[in-house]
Amino acid sequence: MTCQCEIKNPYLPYQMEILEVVEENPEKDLKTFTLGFLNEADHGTFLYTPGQFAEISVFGTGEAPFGIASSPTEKGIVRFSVKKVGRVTTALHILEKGDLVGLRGPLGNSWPLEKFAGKNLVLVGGGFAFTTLRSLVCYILDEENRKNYGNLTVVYGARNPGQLLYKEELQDWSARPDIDIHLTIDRPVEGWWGKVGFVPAVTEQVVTSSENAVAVVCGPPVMIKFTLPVLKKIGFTSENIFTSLEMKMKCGIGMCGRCNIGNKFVCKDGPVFSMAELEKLPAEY
Amino acid sequence: MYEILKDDFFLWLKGQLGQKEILAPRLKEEGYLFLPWDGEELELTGYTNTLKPVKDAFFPQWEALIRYRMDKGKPVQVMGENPATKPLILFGVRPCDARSILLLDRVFNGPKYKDQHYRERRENTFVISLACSEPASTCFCQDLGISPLAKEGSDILLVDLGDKFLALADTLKGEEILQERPFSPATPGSMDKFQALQGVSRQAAAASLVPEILSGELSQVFVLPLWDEIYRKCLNCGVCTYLCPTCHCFDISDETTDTEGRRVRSWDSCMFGNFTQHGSGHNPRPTGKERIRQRVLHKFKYFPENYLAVACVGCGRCVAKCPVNFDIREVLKRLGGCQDDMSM
Amino acid sequence: MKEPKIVAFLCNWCSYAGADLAGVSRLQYPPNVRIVRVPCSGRVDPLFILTALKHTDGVLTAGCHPGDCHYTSGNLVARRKFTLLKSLLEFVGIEEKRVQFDWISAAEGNRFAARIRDVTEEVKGLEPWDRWGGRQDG
Amino acid sequence: MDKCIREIRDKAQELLETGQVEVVIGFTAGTLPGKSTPCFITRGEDCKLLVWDEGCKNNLANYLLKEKRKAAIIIKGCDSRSLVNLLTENQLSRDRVVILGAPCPLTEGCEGCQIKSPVIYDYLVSGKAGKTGEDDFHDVKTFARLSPQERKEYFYKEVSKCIRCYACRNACPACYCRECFVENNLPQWVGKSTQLADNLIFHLTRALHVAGRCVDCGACQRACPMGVDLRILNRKMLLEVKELYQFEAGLKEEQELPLNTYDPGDPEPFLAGGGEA
Repeated sequence: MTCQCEIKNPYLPYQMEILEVVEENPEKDLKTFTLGFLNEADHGTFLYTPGQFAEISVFGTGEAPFGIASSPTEKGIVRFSVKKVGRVTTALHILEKGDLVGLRGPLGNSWPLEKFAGKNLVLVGGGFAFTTLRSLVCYILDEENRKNYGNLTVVYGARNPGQLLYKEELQDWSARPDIDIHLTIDRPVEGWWGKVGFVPAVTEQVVTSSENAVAVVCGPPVMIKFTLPVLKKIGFTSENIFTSLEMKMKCGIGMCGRCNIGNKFVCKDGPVFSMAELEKLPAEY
Repeated sequence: MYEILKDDFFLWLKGQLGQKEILAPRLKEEGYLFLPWDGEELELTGYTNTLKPVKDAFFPQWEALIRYRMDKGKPVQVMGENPATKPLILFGVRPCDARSILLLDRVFNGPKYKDQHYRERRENTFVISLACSEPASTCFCQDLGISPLAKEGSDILLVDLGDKFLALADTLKGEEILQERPFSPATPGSMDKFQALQGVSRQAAAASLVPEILSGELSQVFVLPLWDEIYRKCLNCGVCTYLCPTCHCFDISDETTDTEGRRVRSWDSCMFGNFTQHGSGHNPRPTGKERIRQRVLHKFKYFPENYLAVACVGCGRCVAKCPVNFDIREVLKRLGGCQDDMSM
Repeated sequence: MKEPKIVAFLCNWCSYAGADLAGVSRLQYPPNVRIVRVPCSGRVDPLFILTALKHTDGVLTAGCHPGDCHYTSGNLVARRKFTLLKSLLEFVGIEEKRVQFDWISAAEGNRFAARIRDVTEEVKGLEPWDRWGGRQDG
Repeated sequence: MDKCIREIRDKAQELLETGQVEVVIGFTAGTLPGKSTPCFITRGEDCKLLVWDEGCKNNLANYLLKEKRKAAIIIKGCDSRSLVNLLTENQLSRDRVVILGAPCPLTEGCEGCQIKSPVIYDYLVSGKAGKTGEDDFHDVKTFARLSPQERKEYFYKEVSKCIRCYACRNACPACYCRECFVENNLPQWVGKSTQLADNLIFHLTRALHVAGRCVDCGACQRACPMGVDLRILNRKMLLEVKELYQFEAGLKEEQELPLNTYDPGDPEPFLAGGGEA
């Protein structure tokens, strides 16, 4: 007996070409890779929403999950910002324009755009965790989509200017009327034109109302820890604060068993969770 | 209900060899294992269960998922790996293990994601189980409400009635086979015998070992003091998970030479320290305490919440083979005790 | 048999220099050998040798002569490891000639070339190596 | 043994109740016939649960590596040798542990054992250990007489049973590397699958890593769920170390491990022609 229906091998990646590599920081351990589909037709089947992630294959080394930094409104490409940390990321950092990688996904849930519709948005980001927030900002700023959302406030901080991702884009956004963006660094540096101070403090300063608003927080655990009370103070409820979690993942489809927190799989039920959901789970992440 | 003389059954089974591969319990130095059977007499006296669980047949310890070639100057070529799909009969599966297959189905053949390799093997496999008459001292299926005569998960369940087998089907595939010769409808005498056996097993079935507390709030269960105690003797090896018929955690890694590579899935274990360790070195489950808690709660809380069944079938392999006699039954009893403590 | 593949772990200070001398002296030796330069024969973990045998048919490990170690005693400590490795391999039925050791100084280009010739010939003379049971398909 | 276990319980209770230790590591009754199970006792009154019998098979020295509290440990001969090793290798500090030595209750599977009584202790429980045997390495020597082909076939057959659960490694008090070579992924030395090659490399390398430190307690083999004959490899190394370097592990705290040192006159049997040329 043969198989009744066609089941695709969920582990077979799309073939991607590296179109561009941008070094994001002076240490050169943070790079943004822009990938294009080798096979035109694949583009139409890789349909994603901001907040989702995908597994990048470096052939000869292995696979690792990364949040998608591009927005579906940027046609024909998928973009990732990757910090050099382990085996796969080190191998990925050696690759150059023109090299081939694999891409498996999109995986996981996404920022709950349906809950964001008509709302004012406060996005708070820190360090290199800004990737899927960039996706969200680009998506909202798209002409088609902008009218569906209220005010867009962004607070983005890093240790120093060099550690901010997407510097040119941040400049562009700063000049736009339809986004209110506040950049901040930990300590003053000559020539810096933005704010100085930690993200929670800046958030408290620039975000004044939680009315008809939702907040999204992405960054290092310590930043999240101190930002949450600030947002609560401003009036955001746990149901209206969202974040994205990182866990070690392999399969990305809820089978391999390592990324669960309680009965939730970060790969399948996440990576995006509301604080209300996380409060019900143990802090085992 | 059907029946068949034992001799006739083995003749019939032998007759299947032409079209199908048959795996049956064979006694090796280390214990019974499901190994290819080519028709010679099966030695089943003393067979309680196989050393390794039946999951091996659908979810082998390791297998390639994709392959690729990296020739110099050429684009990488990537191919999906096709699992061997020769039709298979699994003979001699115990009811506990048969049930484990249904549990694995929920993981690997879910509504959204389906595992091609698992599913193709599953669809190509016909499961013929043997009901248990003499459970081992480590067996505790009945403490979990599973009958040693249960047919769930088997295409056909055979019950030993001396010189014949009573045969029951749990699937259409199984029913179709039983309707044809050499199987014949069960005689009233055989049915009586079966009923008697069922009565005995029902009597033996104690109250469920899974305590109420596990249906309660996770925040309560998660912080019980017993997690600080029970893990200490655990060696954090993979015996319990690898021999468990329902444990299904796996790793994916690439094996490569200069020009060829394959992406391999291999069993992994939540008992291992690096199972959840991030590339940065951060580990959400850094010690044995978190890992034991994960294993127990995964089986008896998370899995039931996600898939509506306890992920333990009471086969007792982990109890029998743990190097330090970590006994999951004791943990469940102690969890039950915590519940009493709390209600006081 | 097919041409065997040999890996040679050579210490940086003596044996690798010996290989270099063999090269500049235009000494002929079989092309079967792939050289891995290591800081000292003391750096050669038995794991290197066992792993090399997964992909090759023979391994030669060479370092400075005892007494001449750049790090004074690296090769002297290594001797004990090599002794045990060799005896364990022999114990589990691996041919003596498959894993070889030698001391080759920087001045011994000839000795290096001769050693490679010998190892290659000797490995060629053995039953084909199964590379630890060979790669299985799965 | 009755008197023995009474003494153990009394001493353990005293140590806990006088606050000399926070935990006692010993054995309590297990859930399977013939199996006692390691336990960690923190209350004096629980010391009555301690047992000392044929089922006390695990090597408890292993647990001291992870124990952060001040502990008393009840040990037999081979556990004590492992403990000596750990002290020699600076894995333990002597003042964090109170050693309660007791005569070995095991009889089966330890025929050649010569160290039935602890070699290191703070308190020695009275009682007679079983008879010590004569270890002439009969098993190793008999195996060595088989043809190379037979030896290789046997070794391959044994190792092919391995499911890489790492019970052998985790049960072994000499295996305490923070990161084992099998888990190292930069580079990844050993594949994750149970291909024969990876299994062989794992077991050979492990035997070499513990050579000169292995005390032949048998914990690895007892832990193995698949019944792989691991001990023959370790015993071969034991014999070699004893004959070549006159060394037996874990007998004295002050002895230097044979693979950490050398003698200018060490034999070189690994060279072609046995190093004579």
